[in-house]
Amino acid sequence: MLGEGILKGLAETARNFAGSFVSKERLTTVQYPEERAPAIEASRVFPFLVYDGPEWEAGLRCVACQICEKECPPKCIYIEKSKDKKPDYVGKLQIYPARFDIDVSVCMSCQICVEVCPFEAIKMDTEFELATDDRFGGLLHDRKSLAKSNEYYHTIHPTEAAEVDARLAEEKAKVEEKARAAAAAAAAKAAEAPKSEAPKTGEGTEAQ
Amino acid sequence: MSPLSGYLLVAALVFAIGLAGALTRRNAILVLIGIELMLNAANLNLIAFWRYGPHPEALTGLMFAVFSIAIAAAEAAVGLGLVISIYRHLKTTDLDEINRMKG
Amino acid sequence: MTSSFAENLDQIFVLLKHWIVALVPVPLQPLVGAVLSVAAIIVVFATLFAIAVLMERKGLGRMQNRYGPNRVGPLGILQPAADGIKALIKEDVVPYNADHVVHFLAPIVLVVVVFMGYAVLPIGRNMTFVPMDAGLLFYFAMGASAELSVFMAGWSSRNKYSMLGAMRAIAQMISYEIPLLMTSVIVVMMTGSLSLDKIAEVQNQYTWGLPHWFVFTPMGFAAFVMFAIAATAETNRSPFDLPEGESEIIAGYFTEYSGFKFAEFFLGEYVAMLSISGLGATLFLGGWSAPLEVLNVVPSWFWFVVKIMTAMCVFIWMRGTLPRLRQDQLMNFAWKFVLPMTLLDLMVAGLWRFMGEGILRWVVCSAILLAAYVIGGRAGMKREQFGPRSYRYAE
Amino acid sequence: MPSNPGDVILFVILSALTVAGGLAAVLLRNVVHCALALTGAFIGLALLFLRLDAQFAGFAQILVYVGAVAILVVFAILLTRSSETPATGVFSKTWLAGLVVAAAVFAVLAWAVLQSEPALPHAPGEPQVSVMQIGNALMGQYVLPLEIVAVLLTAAMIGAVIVAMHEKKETAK
Repeated sequence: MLGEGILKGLAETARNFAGSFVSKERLTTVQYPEERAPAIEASRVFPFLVYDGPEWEAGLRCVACQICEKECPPKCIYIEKSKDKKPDYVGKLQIYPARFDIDVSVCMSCQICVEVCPFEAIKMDTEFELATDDRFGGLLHDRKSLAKSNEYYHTIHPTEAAEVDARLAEEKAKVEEKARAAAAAAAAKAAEAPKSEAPKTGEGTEAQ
Repeated sequence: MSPLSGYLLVAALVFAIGLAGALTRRNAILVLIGIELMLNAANLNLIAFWRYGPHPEALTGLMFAVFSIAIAAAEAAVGLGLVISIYRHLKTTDLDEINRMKG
Repeated sequence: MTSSFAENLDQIFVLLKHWIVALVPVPLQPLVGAVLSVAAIIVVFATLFAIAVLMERKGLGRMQNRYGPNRVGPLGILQPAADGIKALIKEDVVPYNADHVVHFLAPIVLVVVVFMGYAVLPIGRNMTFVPMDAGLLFYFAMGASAELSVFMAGWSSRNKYSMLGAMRAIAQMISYEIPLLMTSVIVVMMTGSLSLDKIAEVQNQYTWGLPHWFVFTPMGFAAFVMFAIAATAETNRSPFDLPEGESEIIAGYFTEYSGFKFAEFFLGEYVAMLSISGLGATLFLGGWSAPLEVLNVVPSWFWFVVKIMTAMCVFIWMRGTLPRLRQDQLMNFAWKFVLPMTLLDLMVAGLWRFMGEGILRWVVCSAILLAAYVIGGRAGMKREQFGPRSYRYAE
Repeated sequence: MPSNPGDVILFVILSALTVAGGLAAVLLRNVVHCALALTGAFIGLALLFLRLDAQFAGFAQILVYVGAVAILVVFAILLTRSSETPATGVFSKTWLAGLVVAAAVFAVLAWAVLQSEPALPHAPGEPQVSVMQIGNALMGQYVLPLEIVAVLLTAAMIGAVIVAMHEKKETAK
């Protein structure tokens, strides 16, 4: 009969209406500022710069290669290279970013900067409360506010961070192995022929 | 001046405005609007005469006006239907251009 | 003592008005009386509007297993105030190409016309603002004028979505106005009066403590159902909210309205819902009369408000339940089901009148209506086949 | 005038509304504005009916004209795309002749009204006409006209639908 479906539907909504007062499980809403939904590991919002060790400025992995700046689709990254160099995680001297700014209002959270970074220096954060009442200054994040420790990275994306660390350690080990081999070779060469050119081996390692 | 002549003068004025509209505008719909105004002026006359006439209890003028309102609605429906039909044939509602009997 | 107290409570607003009016000099008395009544109507129904909006938001939330607004004030009860302040301080944006005068007038016309409908509604015993002999006709005249404001809004915005929304709204309102009028005619046939006071008064009788409401007669019940459907369509409420179908035409005829003008449309829509609920309550649910004779000690205006708020709850409940109709379904339903049913109901009302007292007329009238409903419903549920779409006027 | 000044002022306001609405309806360039002005004139006339104690006719006027005829007119305007103001003049080629005829008609009517002034009844009757009486009259004395109007309205409705209906053959051509 006409109208049966309507009555069924009305009964269903009435059951939901009454049920929402009775059983708390029905209400899926998380009352946001007081409660928070559990963190989701795969979520990504806005990039940050990873640093190793206790000192953020010294430990930045970024070498200001500017690949991310070039690849960024909305061009929200601005990098200025430093004039001097500092040692990176393997101890090699590298330039570092004197300025590294990302504009939140332009960033579209595409993660391309993370994909292209050869140094595992930029990663995605899960922090989403980026709103500010300062429209121009507050939305432009500089080096200092972007820098976050590797430990923090481990807390938000544990699996990914472990992989990254393993990769870095492997690379470091390889570099050290090579350096050691080179050093050993150099030592052997030096023992063989004391007039051998030591700077060349240095150049060889640097080229890798 | 009695109130009745006031109403009659207003009705005459509205009638003349409607007539002027019907005779001077190019758009067929505006001609219909003019005709509606004329009908309404006539209704006002009927009701004014009923109200100030010798036998208001007879209801004749009022009834005439009520029937006239009903007929005006029918007239508007048919008239506008015709205008739409003409528009579909000739792609215009300009009466100066609608000058052929042949569709 | 008790009865006199109840009577005084029943007439408290009437007495209050008389008392205030008596304070001013005689020549000003009619004016002051009118202003008082108008102010009371506007304040009371604007408050009910706020309550209805809050109820709708919280109720819909609960139906969808959400909390609904619960931040502003305790349990979110100050949400309407926050909404109102927000609407007032928002920038009023008018499209550059819009017809400014008509664009400005449309919401005002709507609100004025909608509030004028309350002039003839009996809100309580002796509590009609203008007890008019042709009250029902006045109400429908005002309801018909609302269509014009919808057109004004849609046309003056110079926006195809507004225009389409306005055309949809007008087509729908005209189609459903006929059943709305016809169902009221059934009540008019039963009472023999167009005056809403008279209609409410007639229903204020009791047999064995039960009221003589028209909804408790076969054709009255059928008419009430048809009235409810037509009223839902007339106020553009879900499931008949095609004129503001967000998925296709943004917000329909008030797409280009913002700030206070948008609030006016919102107010107009809800006040029209309250007013048509009031009309339905007056026509079929006994207006201000109590549902049981013993409950007559409770003031009449309280019952009226209870009835219209219950009707609002049903509106909200339906909105939470039913999906939106398609345009052709809407029109087919109006012209092929509701209108024939209403016409049949009209005939049954005549039959009822001439069948005299007794159980027989109950059986016969109910059987006719039920049979028509079942057959009509079957016929209407047949699935239709659609050919390729043709554009009649856009060639 | 025998009636009190308040009535006169009200009458003047309502007449001014009606006449202004009518004038705007025939003079404005935009056709939709004309239709809306026409609505103003209809409302003015309905209020004049109410002043004349014709409650039923006044409300029927609003219901039929504002609720139905005005909407029909705007629908027709939109369906015929008349809402764009034409580049050429909005008045017909023979506008002067039309204006003269209309002015002449008004002059004759006004002259007739003013001439017959002394013959017009000065003391208005006080008709206490209820809707009940109108209903009884419609169902009694005027039942034949009522039925004829019903037939006429049905015929008009069917006629309007047929006239405006799409002709299948036309498109096939």
